[in-house]
Amino acid sequence: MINLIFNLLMIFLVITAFFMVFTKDISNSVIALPVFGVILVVIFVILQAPDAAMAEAIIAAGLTTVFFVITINKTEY
Amino acid sequence: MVIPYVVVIILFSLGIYTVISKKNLIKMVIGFTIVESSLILLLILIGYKPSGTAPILDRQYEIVVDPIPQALALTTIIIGGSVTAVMLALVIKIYKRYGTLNVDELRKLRG
Amino acid sequence: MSKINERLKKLHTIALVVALAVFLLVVVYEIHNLDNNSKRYLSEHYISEGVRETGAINLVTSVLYDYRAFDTLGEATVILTAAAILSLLVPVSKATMLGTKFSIIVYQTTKFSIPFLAVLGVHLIFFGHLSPGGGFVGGVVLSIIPILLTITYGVEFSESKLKPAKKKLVEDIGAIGFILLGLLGVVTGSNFLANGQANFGPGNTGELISAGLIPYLNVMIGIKVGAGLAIIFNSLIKEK
Amino acid sequence: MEAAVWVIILPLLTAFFLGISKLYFKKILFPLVTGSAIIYLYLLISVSTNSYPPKVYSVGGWGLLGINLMVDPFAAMFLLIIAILFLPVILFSLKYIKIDKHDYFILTYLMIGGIAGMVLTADLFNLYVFLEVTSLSSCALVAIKKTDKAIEGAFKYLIMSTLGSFFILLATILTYHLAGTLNMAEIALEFKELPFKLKSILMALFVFGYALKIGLIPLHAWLPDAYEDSPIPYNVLSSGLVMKAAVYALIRVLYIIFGIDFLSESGMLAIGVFWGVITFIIAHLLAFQQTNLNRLLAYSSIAQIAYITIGLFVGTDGGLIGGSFHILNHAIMKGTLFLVIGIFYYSLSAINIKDIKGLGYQFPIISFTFVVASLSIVGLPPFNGFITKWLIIEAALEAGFGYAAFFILVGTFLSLTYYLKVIVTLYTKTEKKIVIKDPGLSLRLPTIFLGSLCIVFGIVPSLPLSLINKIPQFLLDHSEYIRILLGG
Repeated sequence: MINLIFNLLMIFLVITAFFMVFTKDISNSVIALPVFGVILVVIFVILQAPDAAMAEAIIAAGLTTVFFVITINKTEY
Repeated sequence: MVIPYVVVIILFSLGIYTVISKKNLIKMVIGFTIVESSLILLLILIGYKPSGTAPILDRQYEIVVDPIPQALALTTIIIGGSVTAVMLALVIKIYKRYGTLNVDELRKLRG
Repeated sequence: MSKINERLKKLHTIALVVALAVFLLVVVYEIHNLDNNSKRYLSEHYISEGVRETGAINLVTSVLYDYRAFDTLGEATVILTAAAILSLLVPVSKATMLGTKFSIIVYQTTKFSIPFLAVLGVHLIFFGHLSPGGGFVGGVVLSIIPILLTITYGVEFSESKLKPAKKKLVEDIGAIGFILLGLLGVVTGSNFLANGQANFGPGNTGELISAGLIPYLNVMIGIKVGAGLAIIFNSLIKEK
Repeated sequence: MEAAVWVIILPLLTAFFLGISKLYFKKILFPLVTGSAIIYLYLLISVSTNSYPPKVYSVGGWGLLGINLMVDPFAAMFLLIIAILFLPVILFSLKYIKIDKHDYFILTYLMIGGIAGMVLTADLFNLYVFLEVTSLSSCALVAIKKTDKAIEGAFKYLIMSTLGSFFILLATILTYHLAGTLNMAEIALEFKELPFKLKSILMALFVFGYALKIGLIPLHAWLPDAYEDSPIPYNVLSSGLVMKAAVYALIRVLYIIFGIDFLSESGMLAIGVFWGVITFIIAHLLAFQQTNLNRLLAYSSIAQIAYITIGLFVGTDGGLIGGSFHILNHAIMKGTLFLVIGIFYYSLSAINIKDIKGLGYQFPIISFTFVVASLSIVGLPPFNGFITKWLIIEAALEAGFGYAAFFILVGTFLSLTYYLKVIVTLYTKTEKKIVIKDPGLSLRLPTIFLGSLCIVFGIVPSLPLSLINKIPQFLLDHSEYIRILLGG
């Protein structure tokens, strides 16, 4: 069961990444970034890596998205 | 199972493609985030043992997941986060100076 | 004419990336059918001896803060460099935060959530060697407090509460503290950054004050990461 | 052997204390910087002199379980370069840097700490972490002037160097997956029975990653822009140390982990020499058209680093000695050239070649140093550049790369042309230029010191050669290095 969920998440990860890269509007791709991060966090939990999941959740999905939002805010894109 | 490794390769190549070919600077930094996330995923995948448990040994487990890649993944996440922050600061500075984020226009403006 | 060489350039990059992907697929394929004897004796040693040698239950923390503590020092330097760059790029002038007026609910909830964030951050830092978490994650949670203040109340208010000079001082104290704790190993005759080896009283594992220096190293890194990321965030907000 | 760790910690500690002094005790910048520079000089010399039987220092006392630092003649030679370059640059920048003095010194000390870490470590992931520290802080130093070109150059530099870091990180992860450890000696032993195709692919990843960092031809676009508007003392350290540290790390990884016989068998040596030859020819041609002095020296740096890669990739004792000695020489020669241009920029804000017309008569000593340094970088007999170029040519001929030796001679004439162009403009007679700020003794002394070293090492090459001759013993057949690192 876990393997099925794991493989589904992997496919969903790739779909989010493609969406992030190939949308025209920048704010769409920045909004997709935390989705990408959260899926990665769930994958790390399935792979028995709690430390990395926590760090990924806070830094890569959390703070990096905030920095991107500030950049979009400052450059009025 | 080979699907995870194939996904890592797809993400790595996608990220490199974004960095090379995308015109918008922010899209380029997003490409870096994708490449970095794929490398962290590869790190965790390497350390995983089927039916292993997390490396917290409050009591004895028979199969424990390899702790070294997780420590390296933590370090890579932090380094990636700091480098992304610096890149975005420079992107804002470039936008304030040249008024555009498009790489081609930048090249024309710079002359 | 430019349409064609535009198309050509795009084709060129796609071909390049596809070649890279095929190259990596060959690597993975080669590794995969060789994978029968993937040697892991170093991590076998960490798993079997880790708790006894370093006293920390969380093996990732024992790897990060004892076996390979030098990596953590290098990495804390990366955060300090990023914070130094961003405070360098921002002119000292007035902040140009695009402040928005929030409703009363937002102000109240941030006031309520700050103590919980503080407790969570401190817990993650202190229990780093017992449960997942540790200096980095706890530090980032602690840095969310000034970030929340900046977003809701604006930069001036959060700067008046936590002056940037104070944050820079806290960051440097954390970094210097980490190195001084490392030098503690040298003073007691063993090598730099040695705490498991120089048996600083590993205590009985599982309790809070155990695993020798690891909790104190965690605190130092927590302070440093917290202050560093707060500086990074405020500099990005204030950038004109 | 505590000194090996102190070589890395002291710059980091100084940077942290400078961070505090920026806030509360602003005035102690001068004593803190010069004091730690002098202590650091003593430390470097004490470490690099007793490095003959290479010593291993395990951080944290864990032996092969943790991270080890290794001081062997190759590392000792590099520490010698840091010792020679560091004090003059600090003295020069104390007067040269006006704004953001504290930030500049914090970042410089972090960069030096990162370089020392890269040079000494014998652990693959630790090498990546210190590589990241070095490239992040040197990208910050490029952007310190906050002008349009500086910000643009810093962004381009950060993009390319992070791209390079990703390939190096990918290779490090795969190496850990295959070898199970991160200690270079154990990896070398594990890699002995790896299949040929896999080993060459991993090597290709490492070489591609480091080529981005070194700036070999197709991947060099970021280098001249990074040098254009960055502070001159940083240019000295960057072309003298940062690029060389990337070459050093590449050679350390290739020779120790993959071993010389695999390198020659897989044809990597031939590819490396060929890549070097192409790089320095194109770099010389590009340098010929430059008008901006900084960009001209940047292209010349790319060419000189190509000579070093040729020397190190020839794969014989002579090649290694020639290449390593050229690292030392180039750091000194290029350092002198940049410092002279720094003086001209400081006193007359001269940027292009035509701005320094006729300065030969206003600054006689400095212009003479410029002539000495440019003649030695071209490789004319009495100076140190000639000796190392001759050693590299000799090694290339001996190892059968005749075409490389021939092209090096061609390159010598190419570089002679554009350096002569600068020297000629220096000594053409024009009306006297008004000097805005007089460069005091503290700017001239370091330049003359480095310029005199060009002559000293030219006439008495045995001085550094006594150390450099011992390099191939621990680099060429890596079994000696591995025996010591494994606690032999």
